[in-house]
Amino acid sequence: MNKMTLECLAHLENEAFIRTSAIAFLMPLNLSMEDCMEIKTMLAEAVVNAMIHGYEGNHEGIVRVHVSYDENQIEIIVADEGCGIDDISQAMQPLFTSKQHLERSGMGMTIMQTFADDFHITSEKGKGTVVTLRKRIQHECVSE
Amino acid sequence: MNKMTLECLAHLENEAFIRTSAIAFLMPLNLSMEDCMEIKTMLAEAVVNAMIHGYEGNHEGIVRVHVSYDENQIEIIVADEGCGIDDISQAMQPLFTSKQHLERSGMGMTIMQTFADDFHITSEKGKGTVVTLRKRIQHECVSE
Amino acid sequence: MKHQFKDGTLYFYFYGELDNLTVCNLKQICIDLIDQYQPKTVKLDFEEVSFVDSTGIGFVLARYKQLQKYHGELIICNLSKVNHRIFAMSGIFQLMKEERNGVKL
Amino acid sequence: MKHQFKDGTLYFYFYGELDNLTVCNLKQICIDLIDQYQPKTVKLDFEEVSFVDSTGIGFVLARYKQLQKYHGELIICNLSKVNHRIFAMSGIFQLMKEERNGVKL
Ligand SMILES: Nc1ncnc2c1ncn2[C@@H]1O[C@H](COP(=O)(O)OP(=O)(O)O)[C@@H](O)[C@H]1O
Ligand SMILES: Nc1ncnc2c1ncn2[C@@H]1O[C@H](COP(=O)(O)OP(=O)(O)O)[C@@H](O)[C@H]1O
Repeated sequence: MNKMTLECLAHLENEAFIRTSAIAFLMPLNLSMEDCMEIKTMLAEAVVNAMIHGYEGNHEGIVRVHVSYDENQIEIIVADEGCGIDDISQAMQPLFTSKQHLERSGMGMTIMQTFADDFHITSEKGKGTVVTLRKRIQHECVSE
Repeated sequence: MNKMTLECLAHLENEAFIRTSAIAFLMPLNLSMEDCMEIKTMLAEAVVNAMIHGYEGNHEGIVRVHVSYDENQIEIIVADEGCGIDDISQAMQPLFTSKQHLERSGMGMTIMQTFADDFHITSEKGKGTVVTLRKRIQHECVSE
Repeated sequence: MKHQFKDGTLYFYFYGELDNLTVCNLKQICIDLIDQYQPKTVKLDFEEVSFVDSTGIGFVLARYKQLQKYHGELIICNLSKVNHRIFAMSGIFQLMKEERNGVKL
Repeated sequence: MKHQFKDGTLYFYFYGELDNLTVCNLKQICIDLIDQYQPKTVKLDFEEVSFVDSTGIGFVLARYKQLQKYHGELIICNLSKVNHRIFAMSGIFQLMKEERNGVKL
């Protein structure tokens, strides 16, 4: 069992750093390329959402990412103390976005839901948003 | 200006993760290979010390790493809440180690002091240790 | 990113990690090139793209809309399996065609 | 890590990041091989080592002491500039020789 927490400013350039760090942290698990890609993508979605929706581009905001694993699953929690989400079920709809002018696709939530084995989100208007993503670890039968 | 904090368990396998993360975080600075190597090495020294001296190999301990930069310098703080250091000036001596049986060289402090432009350490017996490392950023005259 | 204009088609070749920051940095260049050439066809090549997320989908959809002004066609080329899967979630292939190595899928 | 025993010399070739965890994993293997061969000379090759820290110095010093038992000699080979700088801080080259491409420095 292992865990880490990472906090950084809501600079968009920190998004790649968070992806790289999380994958470096999960290295001992020897994940498949596909699992790595899915984890990177989920993280990108959650972190970008915290930065551009939660903090609406305000660089002072702090994004908190918690990653942990045991032999069965990986848990990723991405939290912001930004504006929060008014209507979560609306936010979850594929192609729904409140930031059309920024060329957002509204697919972030759908991608997270598809790639996670377990996905949930809690949010309070004016307080912030917490996204929890879990992924089961596939134990391959290694024949060594 | 940018900053991040990273907390993780005192597993030795997390040391490589911390190095990788810090370098990923500093990516926007376009550091020279040499600066990268020096930063990686200082971090390795400080983090390994926290894990094997501070927590004496106890995996439950939490290592906290804070990295920040502005246009002039990078600051790295590595903190543990481990056993603390009795005699800091003794600990600073080249080749002094309290863990000879683990084949330690006693060179960690010397390496940090050599590679950092500014190095200091505070420690309280039974409370823990905080190492602060600063490195000035060389502004190269880029002719573009 | 590289681009090329040939026989009425404007090609964009992306590479590396096409994440939010990268897309933000490329967006305006693409918008301007499309407005400049007003091409019949735009092909977006993802062969060398190792990472894409929903920001990439938003970018492609926005270029699709931009091209509608000139009645131009948008074609997505050489998506890897995993990138295809991400794009497919959005139903984007209802709106535009996909090619692999110049052959329509 | 690879090793080779030839003409009374035991060679160890290290590669990649020789950090604390890696050294911990290799240590016992090296100790056992030295005890097994009791070689006249041990050469530690760092040509392919992209990272080394004070743990590496401790490891080298400990192998130096281990070899003293057999009156064996320890030689460090092909250190990069940055790795040399780290080793030199410890005064280690007062105790043992350094080689580059088989030539004593
Ligand atoms: N962390 C967050 N804080 C505030 N609002 C959010 C957050 N994450 C998502 N949202 C809201 O949910 C909507 C849908 O999110 P998503 O599916 O990721 O699409 P997109 O990011 O493309 O808009 C966003 O447009 C935004 O209104
Ligand atoms: N974080 C720490 N907590 C407790 N003791 C420490 C810490 N860091 C260093 N020390 C003490 O200082 C000594 C010298 O440290 P260092 O120069 O890094 O050498 P080494 O790690 O090889 O022993 C250590 O042997 C240990 O006794």
